Amino acid sequence: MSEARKDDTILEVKNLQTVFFTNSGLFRAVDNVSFSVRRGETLAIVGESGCGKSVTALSVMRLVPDPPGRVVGGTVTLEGTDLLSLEEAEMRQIRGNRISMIFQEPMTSLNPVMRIGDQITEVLRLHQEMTSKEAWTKAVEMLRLVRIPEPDRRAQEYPHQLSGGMRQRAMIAMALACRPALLIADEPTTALDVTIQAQILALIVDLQKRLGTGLILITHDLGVVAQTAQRVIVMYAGKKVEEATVEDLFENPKHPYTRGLMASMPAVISFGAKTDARLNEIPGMVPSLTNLPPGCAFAPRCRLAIDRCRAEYPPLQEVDVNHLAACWRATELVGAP
Amino acid sequence: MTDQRPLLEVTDLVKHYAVRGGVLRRRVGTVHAVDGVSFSVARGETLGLVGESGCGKSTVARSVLRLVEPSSGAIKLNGTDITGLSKAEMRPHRRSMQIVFQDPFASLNPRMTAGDIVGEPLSVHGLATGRAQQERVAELFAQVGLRPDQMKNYPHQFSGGQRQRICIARALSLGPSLIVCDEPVSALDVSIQAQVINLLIDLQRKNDFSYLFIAHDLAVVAHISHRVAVMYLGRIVEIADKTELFANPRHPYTQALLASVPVADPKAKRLAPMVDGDVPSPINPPSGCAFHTRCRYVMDRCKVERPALVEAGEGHQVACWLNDGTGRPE
Amino acid sequence: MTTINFESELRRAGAHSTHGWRRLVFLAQRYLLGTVGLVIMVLFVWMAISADLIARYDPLSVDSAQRLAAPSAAHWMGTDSFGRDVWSRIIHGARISLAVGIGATALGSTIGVIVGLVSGYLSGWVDLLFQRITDILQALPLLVLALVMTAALGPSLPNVIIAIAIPLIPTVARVIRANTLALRELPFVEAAKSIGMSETRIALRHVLPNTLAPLIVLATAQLGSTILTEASLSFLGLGIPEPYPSWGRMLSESAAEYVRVAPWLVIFPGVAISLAVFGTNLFGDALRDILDPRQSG
Amino acid sequence: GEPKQGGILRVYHRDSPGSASIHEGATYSINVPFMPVFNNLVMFKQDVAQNSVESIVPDLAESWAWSSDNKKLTFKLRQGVKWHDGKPFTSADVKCTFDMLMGKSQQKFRQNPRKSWYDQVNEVTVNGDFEASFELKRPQPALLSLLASGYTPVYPCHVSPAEMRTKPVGTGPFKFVEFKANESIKLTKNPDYFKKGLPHLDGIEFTIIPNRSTAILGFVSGKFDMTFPTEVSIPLLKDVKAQAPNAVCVVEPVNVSTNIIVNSSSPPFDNIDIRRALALALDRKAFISILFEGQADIGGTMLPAPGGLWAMPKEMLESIPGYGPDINANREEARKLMQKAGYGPDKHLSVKVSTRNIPVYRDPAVILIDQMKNIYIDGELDVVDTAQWFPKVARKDYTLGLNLTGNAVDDPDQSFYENYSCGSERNYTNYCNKEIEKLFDQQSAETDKEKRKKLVWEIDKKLQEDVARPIIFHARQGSCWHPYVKGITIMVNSSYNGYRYEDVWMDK
Amino acid sequence: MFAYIVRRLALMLVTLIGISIIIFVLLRVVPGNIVDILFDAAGFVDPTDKANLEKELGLNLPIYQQYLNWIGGLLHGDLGYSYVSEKPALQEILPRIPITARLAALALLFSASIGIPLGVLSAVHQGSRLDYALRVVSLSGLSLPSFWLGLLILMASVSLFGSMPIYNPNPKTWTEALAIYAVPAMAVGFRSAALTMRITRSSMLEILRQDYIRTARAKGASEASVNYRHALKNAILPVITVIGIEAAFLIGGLIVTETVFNIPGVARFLVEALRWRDYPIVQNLVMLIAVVVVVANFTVDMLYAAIDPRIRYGD
Ligand SMILES: Nc1ncnc2c1ncn2[C@@H]1O[C@H](COP(=O)(O)OP(=O)(O)OP(=O)(O)O)[C@@H](O)[C@H]1O
Ligand SMILES: Nc1ncnc2c1ncn2[C@@H]1O[C@H](COP(=O)(O)OP(=O)(O)OP(=O)(O)O)[C@@H](O)[C@H]1O
Ligand SMILES: [Mg+2]
Ligand SMILES: [Mg+2]
Repeated sequence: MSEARKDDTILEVKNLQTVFFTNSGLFRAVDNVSFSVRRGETLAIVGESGCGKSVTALSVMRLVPDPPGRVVGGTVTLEGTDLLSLEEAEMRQIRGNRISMIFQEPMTSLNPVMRIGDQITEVLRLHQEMTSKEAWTKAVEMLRLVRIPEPDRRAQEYPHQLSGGMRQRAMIAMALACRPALLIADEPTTALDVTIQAQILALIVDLQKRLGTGLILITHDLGVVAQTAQRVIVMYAGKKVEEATVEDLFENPKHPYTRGLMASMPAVISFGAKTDARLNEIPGMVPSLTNLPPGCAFAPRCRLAIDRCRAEYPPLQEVDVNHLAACWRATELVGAP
Repeated sequence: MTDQRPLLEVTDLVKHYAVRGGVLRRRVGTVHAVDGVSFSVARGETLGLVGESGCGKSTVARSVLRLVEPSSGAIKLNGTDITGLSKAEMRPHRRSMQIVFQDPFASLNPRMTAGDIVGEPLSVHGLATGRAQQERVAELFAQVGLRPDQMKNYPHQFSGGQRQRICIARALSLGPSLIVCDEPVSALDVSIQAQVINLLIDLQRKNDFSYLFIAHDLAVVAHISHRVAVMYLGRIVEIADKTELFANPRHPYTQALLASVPVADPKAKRLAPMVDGDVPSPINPPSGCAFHTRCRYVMDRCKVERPALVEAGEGHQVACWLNDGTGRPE
Repeated sequence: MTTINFESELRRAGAHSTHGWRRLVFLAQRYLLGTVGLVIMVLFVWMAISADLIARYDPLSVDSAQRLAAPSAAHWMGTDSFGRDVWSRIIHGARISLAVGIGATALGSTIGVIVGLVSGYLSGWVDLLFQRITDILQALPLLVLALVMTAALGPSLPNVIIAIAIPLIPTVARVIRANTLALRELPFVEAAKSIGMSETRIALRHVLPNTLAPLIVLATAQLGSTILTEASLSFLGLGIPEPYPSWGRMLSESAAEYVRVAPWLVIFPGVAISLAVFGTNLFGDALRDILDPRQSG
Repeated sequence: GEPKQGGILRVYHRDSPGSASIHEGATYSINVPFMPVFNNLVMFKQDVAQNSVESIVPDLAESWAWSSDNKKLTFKLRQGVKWHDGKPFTSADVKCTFDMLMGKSQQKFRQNPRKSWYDQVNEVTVNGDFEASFELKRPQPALLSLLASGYTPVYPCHVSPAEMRTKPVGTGPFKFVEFKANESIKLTKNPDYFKKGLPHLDGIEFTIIPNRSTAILGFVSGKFDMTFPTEVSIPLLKDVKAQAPNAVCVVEPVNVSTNIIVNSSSPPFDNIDIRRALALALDRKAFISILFEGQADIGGTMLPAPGGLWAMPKEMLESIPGYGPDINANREEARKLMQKAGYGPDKHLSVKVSTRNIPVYRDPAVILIDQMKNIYIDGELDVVDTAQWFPKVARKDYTLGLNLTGNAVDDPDQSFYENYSCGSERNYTNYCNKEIEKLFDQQSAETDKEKRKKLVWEIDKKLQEDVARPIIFHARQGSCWHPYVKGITIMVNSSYNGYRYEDVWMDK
Repeated sequence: MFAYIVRRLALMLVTLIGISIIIFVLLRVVPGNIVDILFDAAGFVDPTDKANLEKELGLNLPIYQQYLNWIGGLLHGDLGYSYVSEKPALQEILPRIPITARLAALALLFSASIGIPLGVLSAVHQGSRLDYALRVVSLSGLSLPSFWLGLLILMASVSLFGSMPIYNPNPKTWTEALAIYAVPAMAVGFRSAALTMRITRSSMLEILRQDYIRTARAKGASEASVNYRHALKNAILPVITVIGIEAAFLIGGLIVTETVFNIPGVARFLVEALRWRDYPIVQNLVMLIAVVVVVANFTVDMLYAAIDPRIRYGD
């Protein structure tokens, strides 16, 4: 990474390793993952369910449930501070203040017995010197900012009185209340309808621009990635398998998994496609994180796999300008799938 | 296709759920879950049904199978009206239609082996028992791409995609002519989704049965369906041949829906929400056209008069007042 | 960052023992208290079953020469005021107390399950009626009901079991009903319906087996409380009558007169009751944790 | 020293008596708290432990006299006595009381358990306000003893039986204050008591504590001055002495016999051999050592000496089958009898032993069952709820029953007629022997005490030999009080007669 | 909400009527009545006297007539007369209510104030030694027969202090007054405290796994705030339910405790009345208890609604 970039890097994650000790064995949920986020930038993390996206985010927040989880290696540097070496009390000063997180399930992520306003007020009062009155005013203002109609009334209401979309807006309001340097949005729209999803994504991107916040957007929807992110990392079985700018990734995916994903997604407007046309499928199933094969985790499902793939894990290498991929045969793969 | 007698014909299907309250648990309100839906599915055809959460898709599916009793309307299967049939009279018809649910895990009894699950319909209908049943189940397993030795495993020992295959095998066991798929791939991993869709397509090709395919993912629906119906708040607002619908969406809601789908192409235009606000409650659906609260082309008439689903050319039906009741061509 | 011993962490999480015997050993270590509870329960059940073999004397045999003998080699737990061997009585008492505990729990649970299943499955007026019945049973306090029942039926072993079982019904019925209601909505039940399965068969084959886990947990907890209820009934003079040596009666009768003169008459039955209840509860706790899927990890 | 005045005597009560009416009750749970409210015509002298004709002293009657034919007993009544409500006491009250007991008056008791005491009384007559006479069908010297019992208070004419059950009015040393069921009974000093200077106490307070352990702890910790009389079991007595070493405790017979009622009207106990075998199988010493640590007495129907006045001499007693000291020999004989009746080691006789579900009944039954094993009888305990016991016994719905018989007065008339005469309601076994019946009357009319005694012994022996109602033992019970309580005498041959408490005082 | 309350009240009424019928029939099915018992005390039965007495007490009427008489009386506030004491049943029952009420309230207070904090502590430190210790203690609370616990307390206090806290209608000092209620209340409350603790613990563990707890942590809230401000308020809901159900069980515990500590409350009176087959007392007491239990359940539901904004009954 060049010097110029380093200045506005907010988050730098290096060789992050998070494991779960479970009765079915050791889950290397996050294995040697590195990435960084710059001010105002959107980094998307994609991958299938269980590949470690959420755990990566939780590791950054230091919210991995322990037991059974533990961050066992790597560094997480936020604005120059190594988060992993902080005292818990110091870390609390950072959470909700410098980094915020929006979770997957807007239905369950709000405390059902607290008023919306109180939940936003809480984060303000935790991190900023404010009277409760000021905080409440600020909270209402935040609700207005996320375009909740009648914010005064809504602030007085409880989560169950809000629709899913409004709850997710409230979550966003809460996350951005202290103007954090970094916002992590973990599949913020998966539980929502398409039309609402479009509203929420547009809102997040808009606010991020206005506040200059760095954004990590976790999703499994390549469409969402294409529409929102600047840079993308692709994860498979706990490892980062590819990283590129969004344009580069879509034009020239270098990892067979990424290519497979893109090919297996039905295009929305399949005007010409014959209705009974089969999709390109990735054969096999997502591997369990316990008994990973010695070589590339994707090898068993990969059409291009060679013996080497099965024997040796391919290191992440720069296969193109600012384009990293972990595949022995990355260079052979050119162009859109 | 069109000249064929439809396999399934649904006319004016209405399902209201009572919202009870008050001292005597009297009905104090009504959820208009499905409010006058008509469509038909031809033999070998896939009808896609899309719409936002809570618009009544599952209710339609359940009503078709008589898992819930429709409030009114007629459901004809192979020309027989099954709405009024008793449980016993219904049983033979059950063999002609089956359902696959969204959540493959919850659809499988955790305390039964996969083999028993798939074999159960056979014993219920007395089609095969003992060895014969075993063999038939093994065949079904092979058809959906599972190994017969997995028959003695329990659901939790399968991956999501495999579980959905078990569900499909169970649905196939009775040799149905119609399979209702209620969001069969929504709970699956992206890379598995394609496998299941391919399986469904393959099976249809082989057995020539019809699907009523429900999903909220337009891309999936677009891929698998021949025709697509778009639902909004208990009603079908547009129904057309797939190609026609996506090329020529006429209802503003269909247009908004299409516009909201993120395109997997960074160069395509950025997301711009076409509609504001939330889906209204089906307990108190808005007057007139239910979409008028969110429609950017709303007219006075929309607020008072409900547009009927009318022919707008070439099997393309739409319920919108715009352009003399033909919707707004893009 | 402190170094982490992966091996020991994994062992603690039970990673090496996922199946069969090793899993059992792991669970036994992981839920040590539960294992202790299970051991206690097994021990008592074994005592009850083989009472005739391990009892060293006839529990009813009176011996005026051996009155109130302190614990000794001949009488491990001493003798009571009738000269009866306390150890033998405790062992035979296990039969009675377990008969009451298991009998009442089984009876109450069975009826409760039927009521709950029917009520949850056949909503409508049946449900309404059954719910009112459970309401009524619930509003009649357990001991009061047991008191009236034993007064009505006479204090014999089966009657005490019935009297203690009846108040258990509403709790079980409620749990089963709630579960049934939840299960009824699950797709696999709908799937069974869609293949044309009869309602009864669905209830028995799909719904009932899936209510077993909460039922077992509930039943172990109730097992303990029934033993205590019997003891309380004994204290109020309405428990299992002589000559059966129920722990409750042994304790409550000796407590009055012999606590100082012959403390062993009070200590041993007291310990037996508490241990049995303690054991079932410990085991029930562990069972709940094991059977609760969310507790894994 | 001189009695001190004042103070409230605090006693715990063993249970909540059903009513306050002594005449309607048959348990000393009523006598103890309510005897202080009343007076009798005559009473057993309260500080003489052994009740006898000699210890009878005037109470409401100043004097009494038998007519020459011994068929009329006349009482001169005390004048100027007032009921607690202020009304004067007269001979009318005496007549009312006994008419009611004989079932002759309009007013009726709910139940009248001692009606049979007055079977020989023809009529009670009055002569003026202060003389009353009992006219008898035949001489019955024991009548005077019956009148002296705590069970025979004089009730006021002007108070209905119903009121007497809830708010008793008497002439006695203490006035009734309140009776809260399950809680307490309170009495206060009657300042107008006709015996001058009495009572010494300001009042008596009974706290009802059915739970024995709690009650004893209460006494030990000083919450009570005295235990409920004769309610402390022998094992508990040790406990009390250990915790309150200064407490005064006595153990006395209570004149309650524990016996077996045998249903001789149906098989198998219609067979006299089996009845005999049962009698021979009893090891009375074992009962006594287990239940009383040796502190109880063996005897026949009448209370054994030294407490009892009518007890058979030892030699005579031991000549009765089953009373002999060689238990093994007795049982050998019993087994022979059983074999004769067709039972043996291979063919046991199964019987139910019915009894109440109360320890004093149940415990001896347990021992009885154990002892019967020796003679090929397998007993099974059948405990019966109190409410069902009498209906069951009355229906003859039992084979063997374990029963307690309390004798209010240590006099053969009371126990023989009540329990053994043909047709008596309390003769549960329906034992009926016309010859013995004659002997009953003979002893009853006998005025010579020594002659009467001989007759009584003979009857008693005969009753035991017939195995009418085998007597197992006569219980003794303990009573304790703190040393500062003075003037308590526990009677040695009755547990119903000694609770007037007028001369009890506290040295505090 | 109003409609809901009306509906609940109607259901409560149905329940109470059901109970009244059950207890009424049950009592009359029990063999033996007051008359038998009175004659039992006398030692023999005179059939005419018995018939007279049964007539006097109205026991000879057909059972439905007796029932209607009772209910009719109840509606006019006339509970009938006690067979034993022959006083109005109301007069017998009324003075005992405050005694038991005080005891029950103290026991509940004890159980909540000990059980809830310890339950939270145990859940927050799940798996620690403290957790184990608390769990074992709470289990022992559930394993001890309550009469035995009561007797132990009494014996200990006599040995240690030479005096004991049994009931006294006119306590002399303030401390004595407290002791005579607080000690027995503790004896009863120990069991429910143990139960409350366990429920609190498992409920807390459940809640601590919820997403919104993670949200609270992500906001930077302190552990204390997470546990008490966010978790406890949610976790308390099932605890309230259990405390409500405990109200019914408490009566059972009170019967035993009132016996051991010789407290002349409602519970012991009930047992005593049952022994005497004193129908008017038993029936009315059972109804009283039923009303308390039903009202307790109702209160719990209302409390639930007050705490949990998601529950708005009836709309
Ligand atoms: N609390 C936990 N206990 C044990 N394993 C866990 C836990 N949380 C996560 N894991 C494991 O870590 C792996 C990564 O999980 P993670 O939640 O990060 O996946 P994800 O990529 O966010 O998936 P999704 O798209 O479903 O949210 C999973 O395989 C999961 O099994
Ligand atoms: N049993 C029921 N009782 C009352 N209302 C119901 C019931 N089932 C469904 N509804 C309501 O009917 C409406 C339609 O529900 P339905 O499940 O058919 O929607 P859907 O389109 O399948 O939604 P989703 O995409 O979330 O599955 C919803 O508002 C729902 O709340
Ligand atoms: Mg995730
Ligand atoms: Mg649905």
